Amino acid sequence: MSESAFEPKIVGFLCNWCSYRAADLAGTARMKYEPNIRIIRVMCSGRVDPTFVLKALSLGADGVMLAGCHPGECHYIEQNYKTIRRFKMLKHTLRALGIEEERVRLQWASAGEGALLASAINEMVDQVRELGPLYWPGNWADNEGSQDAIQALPREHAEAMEVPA
Amino acid sequence: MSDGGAPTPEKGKLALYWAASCGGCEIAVLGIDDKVLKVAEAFDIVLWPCVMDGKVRDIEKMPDKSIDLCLFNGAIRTSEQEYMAQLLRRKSKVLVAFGSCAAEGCIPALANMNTREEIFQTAYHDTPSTDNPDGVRPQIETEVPEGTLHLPLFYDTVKTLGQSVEVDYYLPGCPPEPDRIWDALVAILTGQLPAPGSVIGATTTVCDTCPRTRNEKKIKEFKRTWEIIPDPDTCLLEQGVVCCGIATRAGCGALCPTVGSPCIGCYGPNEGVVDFGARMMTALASVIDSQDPDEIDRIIQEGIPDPIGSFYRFGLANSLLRRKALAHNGDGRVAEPA
Amino acid sequence: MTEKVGVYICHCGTNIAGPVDVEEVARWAKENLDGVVLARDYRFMCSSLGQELIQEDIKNEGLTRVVVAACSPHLHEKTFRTACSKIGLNPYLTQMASIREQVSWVTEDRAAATHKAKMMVAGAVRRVQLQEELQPTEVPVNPNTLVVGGGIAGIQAALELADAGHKVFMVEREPSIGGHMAQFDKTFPTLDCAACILTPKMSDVGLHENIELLSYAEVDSLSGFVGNFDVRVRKKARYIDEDACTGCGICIEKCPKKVVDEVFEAGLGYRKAVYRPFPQAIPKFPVIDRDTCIYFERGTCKACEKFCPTEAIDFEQTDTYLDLNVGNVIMATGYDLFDCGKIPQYGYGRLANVFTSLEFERLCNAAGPTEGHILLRDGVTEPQSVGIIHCVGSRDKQHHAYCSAVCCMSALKFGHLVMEKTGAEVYSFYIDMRPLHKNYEEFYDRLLQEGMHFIRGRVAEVTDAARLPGEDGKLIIQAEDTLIGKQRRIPVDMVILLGALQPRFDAKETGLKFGVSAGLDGWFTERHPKLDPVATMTDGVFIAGTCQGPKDIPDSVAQGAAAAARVQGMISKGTVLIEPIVATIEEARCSGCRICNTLCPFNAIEYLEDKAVSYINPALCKGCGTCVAACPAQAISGAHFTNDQIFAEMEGLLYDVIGSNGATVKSPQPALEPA
Amino acid sequence: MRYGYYPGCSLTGTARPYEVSTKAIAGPLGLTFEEVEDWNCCGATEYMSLNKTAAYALVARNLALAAGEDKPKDLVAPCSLCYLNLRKTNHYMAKYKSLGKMTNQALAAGGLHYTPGSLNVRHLIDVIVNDVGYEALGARVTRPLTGLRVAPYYGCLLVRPDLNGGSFDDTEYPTHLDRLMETLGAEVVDFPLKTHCCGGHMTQISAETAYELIRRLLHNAAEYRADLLVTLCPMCQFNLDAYQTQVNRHLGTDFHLPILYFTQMIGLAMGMEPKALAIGQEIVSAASVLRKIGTAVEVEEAPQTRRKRDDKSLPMPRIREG
Repeated sequence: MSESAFEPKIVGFLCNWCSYRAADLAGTARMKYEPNIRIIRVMCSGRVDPTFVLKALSLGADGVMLAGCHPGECHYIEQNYKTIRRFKMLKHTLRALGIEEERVRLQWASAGEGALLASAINEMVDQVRELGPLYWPGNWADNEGSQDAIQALPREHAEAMEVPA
Repeated sequence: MSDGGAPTPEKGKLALYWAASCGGCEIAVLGIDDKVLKVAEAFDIVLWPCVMDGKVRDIEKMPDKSIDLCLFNGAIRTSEQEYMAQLLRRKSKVLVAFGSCAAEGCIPALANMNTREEIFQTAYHDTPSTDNPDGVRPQIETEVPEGTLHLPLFYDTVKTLGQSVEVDYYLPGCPPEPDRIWDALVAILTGQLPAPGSVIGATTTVCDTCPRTRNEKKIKEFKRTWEIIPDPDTCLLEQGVVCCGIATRAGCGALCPTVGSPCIGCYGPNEGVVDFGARMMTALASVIDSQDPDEIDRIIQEGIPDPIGSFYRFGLANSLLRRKALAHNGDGRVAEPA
Repeated sequence: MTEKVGVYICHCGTNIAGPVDVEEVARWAKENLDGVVLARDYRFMCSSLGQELIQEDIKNEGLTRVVVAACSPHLHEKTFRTACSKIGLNPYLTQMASIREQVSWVTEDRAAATHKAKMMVAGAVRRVQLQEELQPTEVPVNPNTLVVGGGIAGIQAALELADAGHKVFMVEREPSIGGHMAQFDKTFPTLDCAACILTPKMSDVGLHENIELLSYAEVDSLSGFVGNFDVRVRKKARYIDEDACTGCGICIEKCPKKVVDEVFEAGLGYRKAVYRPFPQAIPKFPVIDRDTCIYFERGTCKACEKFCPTEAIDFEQTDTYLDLNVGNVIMATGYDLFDCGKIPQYGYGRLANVFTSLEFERLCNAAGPTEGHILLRDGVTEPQSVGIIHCVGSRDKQHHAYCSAVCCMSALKFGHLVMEKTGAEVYSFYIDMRPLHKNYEEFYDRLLQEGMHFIRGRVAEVTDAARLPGEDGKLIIQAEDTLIGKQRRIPVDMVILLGALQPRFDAKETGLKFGVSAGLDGWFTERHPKLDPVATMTDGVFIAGTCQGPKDIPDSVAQGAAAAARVQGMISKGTVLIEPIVATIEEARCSGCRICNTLCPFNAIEYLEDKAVSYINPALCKGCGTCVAACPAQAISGAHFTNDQIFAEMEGLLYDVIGSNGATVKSPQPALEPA
Repeated sequence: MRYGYYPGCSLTGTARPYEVSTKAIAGPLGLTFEEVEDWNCCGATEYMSLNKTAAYALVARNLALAAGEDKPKDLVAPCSLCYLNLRKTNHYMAKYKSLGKMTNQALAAGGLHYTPGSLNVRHLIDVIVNDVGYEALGARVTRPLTGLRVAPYYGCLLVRPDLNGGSFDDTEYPTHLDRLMETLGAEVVDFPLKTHCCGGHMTQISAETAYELIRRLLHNAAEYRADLLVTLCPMCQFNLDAYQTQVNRHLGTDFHLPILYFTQMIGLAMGMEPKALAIGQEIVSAASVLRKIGTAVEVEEAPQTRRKRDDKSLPMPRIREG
């Protein structure tokens, strides 16, 4: 794929109360932003299981954005603090797996911050575009030459059988 | 079979195979003690390389689905292992991923944190005990006067059995506990089996069988095992020790936590879980007792220096991401989207 | 998949159909997405014709799932759910794709917009097939109500409910109800005497047969859920037997200990160690202040006990606890005044004649420390000039960014009172004048006529450092007059700081106790800023008055009444439906590890010792899903937001990456060559 | 405690007493200052407004020289101007990436590089009140400044601008110097003009303006019956001290207010000899007021603030701590 043609696919998990409403507001205000993000609504950023992020990456997403209410502003009082903790833990692991910082992002956006959310999306899309595709499944799909080697075995066994004991 | 006489028609055929694993699973089979005789009553053993001589070509010649049960332990590290997995899959009615390596990759799969090149570099060049002045490395094909010799291809990424072929049942554990093995054999023999593709085991986690007292959890600091002499009666995790019992499928009887050693997760994830490490990460992070991002960072960085070793010791190959990023995956996509 | 999915793509006039090729999206969905039996595009899906279209298809085509790609679900999810349920399809079997807010309005390129819309439809289609029927549960509502806080908002709410025949428990922290309003002298813009309009309401509360007044008390804990709350109230020891006390006040008269009254008199006056905040206090019983009472300090005195004619003094009294059952809670916990000492350049606490607005209210009040005479701190001199500084701590990023809403009108009121009582010159230093309610602008106009001076500019400092003639012995207010573009120094005798209204010092703690969230600035958050201003995220807990944000008396009263109306609605209905989007723990999978136990701020998760598993009370659960995400055994599932549903949505959204089968790319499996 | 030390031009010139007294008290207080090698001018107040790029590069050179793995992370500047310039450059280079980049390009010409944020720029008084601490300082007081009425004068640059909460005290009404002087035993005047302008370089541009600004400060301090003003900025000290005679002559006043550095006051309280602290080099001599300390000056007992029966006055507000 030529570099100019690469358009990152980013999965966004937005909390129902702040960030999804920020996305609504960005829409109502006709703020244009990059079409690369595809948003999944969750009730709270606290619902975002690290599994979701891993799943998105394993499916081939180039980045994942988590967005929620600002700390101290959660509609469920304090659940987004748990989001911070899990995010930090997850990033710690992703770092060990060699995934670049910019690919997984935690963004606070209150219901009034449509512009902030839009610019954060743009920034992230730019960053990930610069990093290039992640396409994670490619990491394990390339035990190169394995089919040849596997298919050589029965042939060899058949040949070996010809040899007198 | 050379030593068992002609198989009686009603006796089933049993194969046991050993791919990338330590051999512990083989010993675990013997752990069922005299019940092994009952196994012998029920089955003719057609393949068990660890215990008896046998030829792959004999298996190749057997009709498809002529082996009633195959217990396959070990992960898939080489092309030969993958071939055997495919062969035994074809020949067996029931294929069981036996033990952690076959089920989820286990210790061999921690090699997925490195590339084949790095592993070879270490194994054939860098280790102090290596004496290899000519820099010889194993080759897939070697020409000798007598012809061409073949070695299996060493894969970049260790796979689980399930990632290579379709598996009927999984029996987790490193190794599986003898009692659980017997339970599984009984289930298979009596036909009381869960849906194909499922794990034969409990649906709850180690805590369920752990004798320690559990309370509400708030963790200010994670501790490595040598940093603490744990209180004998309280949940280890509450004392800051990273114990994987919360996320690990029950089946062992909480052997490790009972004696003061944290669970390291050998029985794999609970029923329905797609990523063991994610469960550990989220559970531990949720109970960190801080709201200050910097402090949270510190608690994590200092307390869990090796997240892969802590969360994916047994399940890296079976995890959603399976391995560390390969440097060459960055630009070229392997598969173009439709 | 055996589900029959109908997909509806809304044009929304040209809102969607302009930037998105809706016909193409519908065609594509029908051709490419498993489970889709029909896909239509229509001008306005939310119109009754649009809704009928869906209903017809459910009836005639046997649709079992519905996807509407239109605006944000926040706008019309309810519309489509209702339309489906009317024809017998469970409302939770519908799903929306927000292709207006998230696609057509925000994407410039038509091809990109169309592509993104397809992916979002794919996500919704895959998700909806895994959605499950959900039913809300119905629980009865206890008709009793708890009102927390006895200021004007709480008083209004309590009286509305009590007058309608419902039992109300009112809990007030101070010895008397009345709140801040009781401290005020006059009210703007009508200049009614605050006491004259408040005290009748206070005594109504005190005498009402349906109101049980628990003053000098605080809510200790709240548990349960909408319709069925258990409340524990701590009644602080008064050291006065309320049954015996007649409220004659002899104890107060005889008490030898005089202390500064930091609460009611705002630190400007004195009270005794046994006291009633003000003469018209409700209830009439005094309180012995343990911290300052000589008996509690040294073990002697007991003057009050000696003189009490009814032997009502009881030094042995201890705090008592009361357990109540209520169906709803109205929180009217009020505000604190900004600590003006935090802006040291305004001199509060350093310069004697700098006062806060609350202090000035007491100065002006006929029942206050100066009997209503506006005097300097020496208690003798009348000021000849007074400066009023607006926005002290408000509209200030260092302190509170918000506008405190009442200060402009207070300034006008103060200006009027000062001029009326002393004839002094009054200077108001404002940023913007905001007299924005009925008759407020007129009041501003009146003060302009009366000769109050208005200087538009943020005050730099208040100083006693004289520089120019006429400044000696004065307080000099230095400000830039932005209307004339000049620095001005106005020497005055007295400065009044209009401190910001800020959340109660313990608002955060209180919010946690009641399951009410607060914004960054600390005010309690309403369920919806426009359409649901007195409800909170916790069903059955309502907020009224300044605990929700700065507001004046009319607004507080309106909110008190509004909250009461909401509660009455609940009581008359008799039952409530509990939202089925909740988390549940599968007992067989739970190992009782207790990771989840501390995670729920609504205390919905309890640990069942006998079964050694955790349990989620569906009535308390708000469905945030935090515990679902945390469970290491994956024993918790969140209805309508299950892992599988979210994975399916993700696979749909990444349709262009992973193809139609939805499976992660695997290394190909070639057929084995037979040996 | 090790610190990088940036003296700045003033301390090597007009503000010698500041440097002498700083060095005199550093040892006993356990502070080690390592002077930045080959440091250059900070650009003072003017350069920033003439050529921003060059000015930032000029300051950043000092930061680059001061930073390094083996060097202390805290860089101390006793002069408020230097402090502000260093602090501002450190902050803005990080905040505005393009500025950081441009400045580093300029530094690269000299083979230098500075990563913004790698140093903490601190004022000397911040180090003394926060690192040494009031308590430790109080413990070293052997000659309390009892009886001296001191007006603490902070000047305008020490705590302003805030730079995103980077100030170590209130930006409008700082109090640490007040508390420091109290610790030394002095009687502290609540000096309302504590952060007002000393005239800065107006003495060179428009003397009239400067004289008026200086007069206000002196007048107010005199009103409050201060014996002397204590400063922490060479510019403030210089203006108030060196121009006092001119102000008197010009405006017909008769001020005689010595202006000393807080470091000199600390030294005095620690029992050091005035000469060792370069006291005596000031233009308005402090000799007479300093006679107050150490000699048996009667301290007036403050009248008890007991409330009289006929006293109608209202209580003053309680000032909450913190």
